[in-house]
Amino acid sequence: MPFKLQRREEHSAWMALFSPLIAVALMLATGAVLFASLGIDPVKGLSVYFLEPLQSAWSLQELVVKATPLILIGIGLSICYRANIWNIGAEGQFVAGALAGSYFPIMMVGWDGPFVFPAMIAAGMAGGALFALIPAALKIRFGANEILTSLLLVYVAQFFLDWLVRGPWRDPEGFNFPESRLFPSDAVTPLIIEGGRMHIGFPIALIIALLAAFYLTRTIHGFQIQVIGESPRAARFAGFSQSKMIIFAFAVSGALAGLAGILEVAGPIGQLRPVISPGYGFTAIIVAFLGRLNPIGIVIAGFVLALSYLGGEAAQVTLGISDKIARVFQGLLLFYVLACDTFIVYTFRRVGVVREAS
Amino acid sequence: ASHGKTKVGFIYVGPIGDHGWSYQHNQGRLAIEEAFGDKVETTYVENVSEGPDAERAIERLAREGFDMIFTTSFGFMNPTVKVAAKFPDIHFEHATGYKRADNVSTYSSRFYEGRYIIGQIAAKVSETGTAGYIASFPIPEVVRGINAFMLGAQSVDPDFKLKVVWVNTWFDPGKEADAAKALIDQGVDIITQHTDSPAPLQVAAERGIKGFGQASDMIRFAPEAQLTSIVDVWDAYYVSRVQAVMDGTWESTDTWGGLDADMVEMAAYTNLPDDVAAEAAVTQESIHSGAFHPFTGPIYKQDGSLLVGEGEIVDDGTLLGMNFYVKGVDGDLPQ
Amino acid sequence: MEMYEAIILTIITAATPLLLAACGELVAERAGVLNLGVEGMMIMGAVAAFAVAFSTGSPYLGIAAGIAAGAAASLPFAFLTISMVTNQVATGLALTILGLGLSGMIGDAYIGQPGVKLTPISIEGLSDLPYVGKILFSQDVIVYASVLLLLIVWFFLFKTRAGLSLRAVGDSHSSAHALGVSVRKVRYLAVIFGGACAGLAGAYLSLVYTPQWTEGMTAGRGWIAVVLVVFATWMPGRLLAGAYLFGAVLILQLHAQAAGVNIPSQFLSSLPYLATIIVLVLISRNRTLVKKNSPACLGKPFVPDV
Amino acid sequence: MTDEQSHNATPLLQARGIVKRFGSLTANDYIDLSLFPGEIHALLGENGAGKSTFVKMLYGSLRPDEGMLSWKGAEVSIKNPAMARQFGIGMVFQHFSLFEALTVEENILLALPPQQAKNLRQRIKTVSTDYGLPLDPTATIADLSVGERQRVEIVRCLLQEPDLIIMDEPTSVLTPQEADELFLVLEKLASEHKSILYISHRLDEVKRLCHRATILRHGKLISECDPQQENAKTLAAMMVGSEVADVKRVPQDLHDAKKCLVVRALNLEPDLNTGTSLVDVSFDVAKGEILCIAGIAGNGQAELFSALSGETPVSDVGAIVFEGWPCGADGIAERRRRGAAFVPEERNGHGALASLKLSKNILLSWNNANDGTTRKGIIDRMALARLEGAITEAFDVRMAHPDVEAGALSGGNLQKFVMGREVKRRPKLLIVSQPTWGVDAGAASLIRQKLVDLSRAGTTIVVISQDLDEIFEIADQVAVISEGHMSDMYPIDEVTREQVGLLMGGMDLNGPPEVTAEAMAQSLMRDREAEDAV
Ligand SMILES: Nc1ncnc2c1ncn2[C@@H]1O[C@H](COP(=O)(O)OP(=O)(O)OP(=O)(O)O)[C@@H](O)[C@H]1O
Ligand SMILES: Nc1ncnc2c1ncn2[C@@H]1O[C@H](COP(=O)(O)OP(=O)(O)OP(=O)(O)O)[C@@H](O)[C@H]1O
Ligand SMILES: [Mg+2]
Ligand SMILES: [Mg+2]
Repeated sequence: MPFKLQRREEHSAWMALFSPLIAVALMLATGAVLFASLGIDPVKGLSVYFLEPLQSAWSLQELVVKATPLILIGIGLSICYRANIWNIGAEGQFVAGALAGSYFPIMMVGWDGPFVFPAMIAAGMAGGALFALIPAALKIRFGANEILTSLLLVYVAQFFLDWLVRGPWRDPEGFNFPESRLFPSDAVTPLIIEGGRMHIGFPIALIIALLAAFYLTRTIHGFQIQVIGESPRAARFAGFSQSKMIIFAFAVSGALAGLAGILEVAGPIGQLRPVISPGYGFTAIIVAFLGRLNPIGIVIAGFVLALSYLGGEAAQVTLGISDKIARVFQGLLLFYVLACDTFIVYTFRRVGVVREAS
Repeated sequence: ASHGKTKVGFIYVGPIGDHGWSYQHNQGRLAIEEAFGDKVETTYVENVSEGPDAERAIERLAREGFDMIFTTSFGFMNPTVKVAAKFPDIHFEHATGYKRADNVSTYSSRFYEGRYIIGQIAAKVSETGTAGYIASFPIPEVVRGINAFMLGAQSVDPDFKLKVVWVNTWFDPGKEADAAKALIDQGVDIITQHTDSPAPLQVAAERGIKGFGQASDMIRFAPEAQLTSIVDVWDAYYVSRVQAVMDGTWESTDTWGGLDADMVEMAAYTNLPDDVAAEAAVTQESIHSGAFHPFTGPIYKQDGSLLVGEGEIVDDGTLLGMNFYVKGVDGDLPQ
Repeated sequence: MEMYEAIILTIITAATPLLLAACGELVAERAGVLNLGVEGMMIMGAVAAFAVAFSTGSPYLGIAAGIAAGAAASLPFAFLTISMVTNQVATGLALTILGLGLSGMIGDAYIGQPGVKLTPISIEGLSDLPYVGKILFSQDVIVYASVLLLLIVWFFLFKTRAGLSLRAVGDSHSSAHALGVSVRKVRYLAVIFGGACAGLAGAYLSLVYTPQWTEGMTAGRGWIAVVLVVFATWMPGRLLAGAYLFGAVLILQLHAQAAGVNIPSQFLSSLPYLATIIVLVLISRNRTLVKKNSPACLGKPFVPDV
Repeated sequence: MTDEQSHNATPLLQARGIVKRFGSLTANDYIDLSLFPGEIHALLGENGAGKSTFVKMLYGSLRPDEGMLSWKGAEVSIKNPAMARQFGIGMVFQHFSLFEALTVEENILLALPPQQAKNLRQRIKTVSTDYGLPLDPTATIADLSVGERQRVEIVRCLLQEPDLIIMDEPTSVLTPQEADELFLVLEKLASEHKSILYISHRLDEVKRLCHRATILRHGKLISECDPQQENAKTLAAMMVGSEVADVKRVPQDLHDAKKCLVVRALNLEPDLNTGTSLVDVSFDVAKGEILCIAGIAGNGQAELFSALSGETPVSDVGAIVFEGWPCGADGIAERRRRGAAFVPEERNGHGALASLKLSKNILLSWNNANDGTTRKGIIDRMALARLEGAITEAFDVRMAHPDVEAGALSGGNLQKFVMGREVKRRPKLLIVSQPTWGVDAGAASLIRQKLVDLSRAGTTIVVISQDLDEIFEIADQVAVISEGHMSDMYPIDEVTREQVGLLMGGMDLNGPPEVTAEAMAQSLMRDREAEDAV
C-alpha cells in the first residue's frame, strides 16, 4: 500500500468539525447510486427522502417527535461511550423506564391531579436507571462484559413488558386485547401545540443537551469521564474511581433512556402496548456517534436520523421502495462517520519510495 | 377525491410477502383495483410498527388526501381512532378492533369456523389422538380458535388431546419451527398453528406428519403435509366498502363475517382420505349455510363448569372476550 | 425414534448455527479483533444462501453463496477497523445495522417463496445403530461441517505455526510486528474467516433450520454467538459445550410448555437470555481464567510504524 | 582501529546515507556505518538520537526513506524481519517483543524459519545452557521475571545462528552481575566471528566491551571512534554536544529531622499475575531528605509506587504513615489533599494524557476542592491557564505554541512538565518514579537539580530509579528493592556503586565479605534448580 496512516501530533480541529458533514455527504452520494441502481431518479429519490419531510409544519413536528427520544437516549449513551463504557442496552432501559412510569396511570386508577405526571417522570427515570445498574453491577462485581449483559437484558425487558400488558396490566375493558388502559389526561405528556404530537419532551431534551455540554466540558466530574475513557491508569493516578463512573454513566444513560420511554408511552402512544419502541435504543447508538459524542452534535444527529425514518416512509408511499433502505442508510452513515473520524487523529502519508543516497 | 378518483390507503403491520396476514389484506387491495380500475387509486405502507410510528403513518395518508384508510392490525386501533377524530371526512376501517366512531368502522372474520373444521379433521386422521397447537398470544381470537379446534376434535373423539405452546410471536419461523419440533417430540402427530409462517408445516413435512396452513394457502411449502388451510379473504368486503364510499352510502359498521360472508375460506382438502375430505366439506357447508354453529352446547369450560347447555349457542359477546379454555385442553391459559 | 433422540436432534439443529458463527468469531477474537457484526454477517449469509439456492435449486451452491456473502460482509468491517483503525465496537454495530437493512432489501423478492431444503445424509448402516445412530450419523452436511470446523480450528490454533502466529498477533500486535508477522494480513484473514463462518451459519438458517427467507430471521443468534466465545473463554472445546448447552435451554423451554409446565411463556422465552447472563457472570467471576485465555490485544487498534 | 583499512575483510554490513523521517522529524539524517566480522560495535547517543530507528531499519521492521544497505558486499533491500533473519541478522529488542500468553518455546518458534522448528525444545535447552542462560522451554512468558525474559530474547536470537546480532540496550534490565555474564556470551560470539551491534547508555560497559563506536546526535552521525581511547566524559560530551551541568548539592545533616514518611511491613499482591508482590517493605524518610530506591525494573517498583501513592490502597492502615497520619488504606486523592505529590514512571497514559492540552493535564493532579482549579465542581479555566504558564516557564518546557496537547511534546519536555506540575504544588512529600528515564542529559540535569532544590526547601522526596548515576548525584540515602523485598537503607556516602549493584542482584551486604562471584554463582544455581523443578 503506498499510503499509510500516521498519527498527527495534535488533533485536527478542522476534521473534528467537518467529519460528520463529510460522512453525510458520502452517505448522500451512496444513496444516489443506490437509487439509481433501483431505477429511481437519484435527485427525486434523495429529495423525497431528505427534503420532503422538511416541507410541512406537520412533518416538521413529526420530525421533532421522532428525534426527541433519539436525542435523549443518545446523550446518555455518549456519556457512557466517552468513559469507554459500552452500554448498548438502552432499548431495554427505555422499556424499563416506560414500565416504571406507567405504574401510576395503570395501577393507581383514580389518582389524578398535577402530581401524577411528575411522579411518572421520576419513576420512569428511576426505572431506567435501576435497570441499567444491573449490567453496571455485574461488571463491577464480576467483571461481566457490559456489552453482552446490557444487550441480553433488552430481550428480558421486552418479554417482561409483553407479560405485563397481556397479563396483570391488561386493560380490564379491553376485551383481553394486549394493551393497558389509555392513560387519563393527567398522565399524558403535555403537548406544545394542541392537535399535534410534539410534546414537552423536546424542550426537555434541549435543556438536557445544554446541561450535558456544560457538564462534559466545564465540570471536573465531566472531565473525569474523558480521563477514564482514555486511560484507566491516568484516571487512577488522578484519583478518579472507575467503578463509581461505571455506576454513574449507566445510571445517567439508563435514566435518560427511561425518561425517553415514559415520555413516549405517555405521549405519542398514550398507553402501554407490547411494542413501544421501533428500536430507538439501537438507533440512538448511531445518533451518539454521528453527533461525535457531543451533546449539541447529538441534537443535530437526532434530527438527521429522524429524517431518515420519515424519509423512508415518504419514499414508501411516494416511490414505492422498501422501507429497509432507511436501515441501509443508517448503517452506511455510521460507517462513514467512523472512517472520517479517523482523520481527526491520523493523516495519510506516502511510504515505500526509497531514493538512493547521492 | 381529486380527479374524481377514490383514493384508498392501507396500513400493514408486516411485510406483504407472499403469504400470511398482510398478504391477504393486500390481495383485498388488489381486488379493489381490479373491481374499480381507473376509478380508484390505492397505496399502502407496510411494516408499520404498532408503536409510536403507527399514528404518523395513518396521518400521512390522511393528509395526502386519501378518502378511505384501512388499518389492518389490532395495534392500530387507538391511533386510527385518534387520527379519525381529526379527519371527520375520511372513512376509516379498522380490522379486528372494537372501537368505532362515526367515521370508523370495524371488521373481522370468524376464523374459528375454520378451526372447528380442522379440529374434526385432526381427530379423524390422528393416530396418537393428540394434536399440537402453536399459539401466538393469549388474546381472545387465539383462545377462541383453540376452543373451536377442540370442540371440532371432540365431536369426533371425545378424548382427543391438545398440547399448546405459546411462542409469543406472530411471525418467527425459527421459533415456530422449534415449537413444532418440540410438540412432535412430545408425541403429537398433527400440527396446527395460529402463527403466520409456514415453518411449522415445513417441519411437519420433514417429520412425515400432517398439519394445517394459516391465513393463506401454504400448500406449496408442504405439498405432502398440508391437509387444508384457513384462508383469510377480504376481497368482497373491501370492494363493497369502497363501493359504499363511492355511492355515498358508507356508514360506520361492525362486521364479523365468516364462511357465510366469504370472509373465511378453506383451501383444498388434500392428503386426506376421501371420506374425511367429504365429511369436512359437509361441515363446511352446514356452517356456511348457517345450519350449524361451532359453539353449540353443551359446552363445558376447562374447570368443568357449564358454559352453555344442550342446543344453546354461545353469544358473540362471550366469544369476543373469550379468556378460558373449554374442557379437554391441556395446561393453563396464560392470564 | 425415541423421544430423547428426537430432542437431541432438535438441540443439535438449534446449536449448529450458534456453533458455526461463534467458531468464526473465536478466530477473529483470537487475532485481536472484536467483531460485533456477527448478526449482520450471518443474515447476509442467510439471504444470499436462500437466493442462490432458490434460483439454482442447489442447496450446495446456496451454502457457497452464504459463505461468500458472510465473508464479503466482513470486508468493510475489516477495512475500517484494521486499515482505518476505527473503534471496533461501533464498527461492529454499524455492520449489524447495515446487514439487517441490506439483507431485507435483497430478500424482499424472496419473502414467501418456498425454500430449497438441504436434506440430511444418512450414513448407510451406521444411522440405524441403536441409541446413537440417528444422532451421530443422520445429520445434514453442515452439522458435520460445524463439528469438523471446530476441530480444524482447534488444530490450526494450537498445532500449526500459522495458528501460533495468529494467537501471537492477538496477544501482542507490536511484538508480532517487530518479529515480522504481518499483523494486518493475519487480522484481515481472521475477520474474513469469521465472516465466512457467520455466513455459513446464516445459510444453515435459511436452508435447513427454516428453509425460507424472512426479514431478521437471525433473531439475535449472532449476539448469542459473541457471548458464547466469552463463555468458552476463547477455547474451541468449551465452545462446543456452550453452544449445545444454549441450544438445550432454547429447546427444553418449549418442551416444558408442551409438557404443560405452568410458567408464563414470556418467562420461558426469556430464559435462554437470562441463562446466558448467569453463565457469563459465572465465567467472568473467575478472572484469572478469563484473563489467561483472553487475547491481550482484543479490541485494540494497531498502527504499525513504517 | 578507527578506520576501515585496519580490516582487510569486506564489511559484513554497510549502510550508506540512511534517512528516516517521522512526519516533520528526521530521526536518521544520512547515517553511514560499516560492520566487520568479529567486531563488537557500539551505537551511542542520547535518548531520541535515532539509534533504535536505525537498527530497526537494519532488521527490516522499518523502511528507510533514503539510502542504501549492503550485506556481505552485495546491495540488499531488507523488506521485513523474516528477510533479515534469512540474511543472518538477529535482533534483541529494547522493548521486549515477547508474547506473554505463549510459552518460551512458542515465542522462539515464531522467530525461526519453519525448517528450523524441529527438535526445538531440545535445542533451546542446549543453546541456553551452553551460553549460561538457562531456560525452561515450557514456561509461559507471563510467569517469567524481567531478567528471564531478556534471556528468552537473547536465546531466541542465538538460535537463529545469525552472523550479525543487534542488541538494543540489553543490559538495561539486568543487574551489573547479570550483565557481566552477558558480556562473556558476547565475547564468545565475537571470537566465533560473529558481529555485534551494541546499543547502550552505560558508557563504562561500552568502553570495556566494544571495539568501535558510532555516535549519533539528533539523528545525525557525529563521529566514529575507538572507545578504548575515550573516557565516559568525552563520550558523553560527543553525545550531548556540550558539557552537561553537574547537579549542585549542598550536604545536609538530617540526624534530628522529623520522620515524614514511615513505611512498616508493607505487603501488596500485584494486580496482574505478571507483577511482583511487595513483601514486608519497611523504610522511613526524614523531612527534607531524598531517599533513592534503586532496583532493576520489574522488581516491585510499580507495586511500590502504586502502594505509596495510594493508587492501590492496602488493607493495613498503619503500613504507611505520612506525617503521623496512618494512610495505608486511603486513596491517592486523600493523600494529595494532605500534601503529597506523585510522578509515575510512565508519562503517556499515566502521568499525562497525550490527547489533552497541558492546561487540562494539570487537572490530573490538581483536582481537589481546595487547590484553586475548580469552584463548586466547575473548572476554573483562567486558573489553569495561569498555572500552565507558570509551570512551563519554571521548568523550561519547550513547545511549538502555548498550551499544546501533551502528545505534541517530546519525551523530555513532557517529563519536565509533569515534574513541574507536581513541584508547583509545593508538596510536603514527593514520590517520583524514574524521573529522568528516557530524558536527555540537559533535561535530566535540570530535573535532578529541581529535586535537590525542592528537598533543601523542606520537601521529603522518594525517588525510585534504576539509574545509578542519578542516584549518586542526588540521594541522601539509598535502599534497593529486589524481588519485592527492600534492603536496609544506607547513607549515600557509605556505599559504592558496586555494593548497590550487588543489592540489586538480590545479595546481602551483611553476608561474608567475599560475596562477589562465588555467592552469585551459587544463587544462580539455586535459581536454575528452582526453575527445573517447575
Ligand atoms: N514511529 C515513530 N513515529 C514518529 N516518531 C518516532 C517514531 N519512532 C521514533 N520516533 C522518534 O524518532 C526519534 C528517534 O527515536 P529512537 O527510538 O530511534 O531513539 P533512540 O536513540 O533509540 O532513543 P533511546 O535511547 O531512548 O532508545 C525520537 O525523537 C522518537 O521520538
Ligand atoms: N511516536 C511518535 N509519533 C509521532 N510523533 C512523535 C513520536 N515520537 C515523537 N514524536 C515527535 O517527534 C518530536 C521529537 O520528539 P522526541 O521525543 O524524539 O524528542 P527528543 O529529541 O527526544 O527530545 P527530548 O530530549 O525532549 O526527549 C516531537 O515533536 C514529537 O511530537
Ligand atoms: Mg526523547
Ligand atoms: Mg532506543
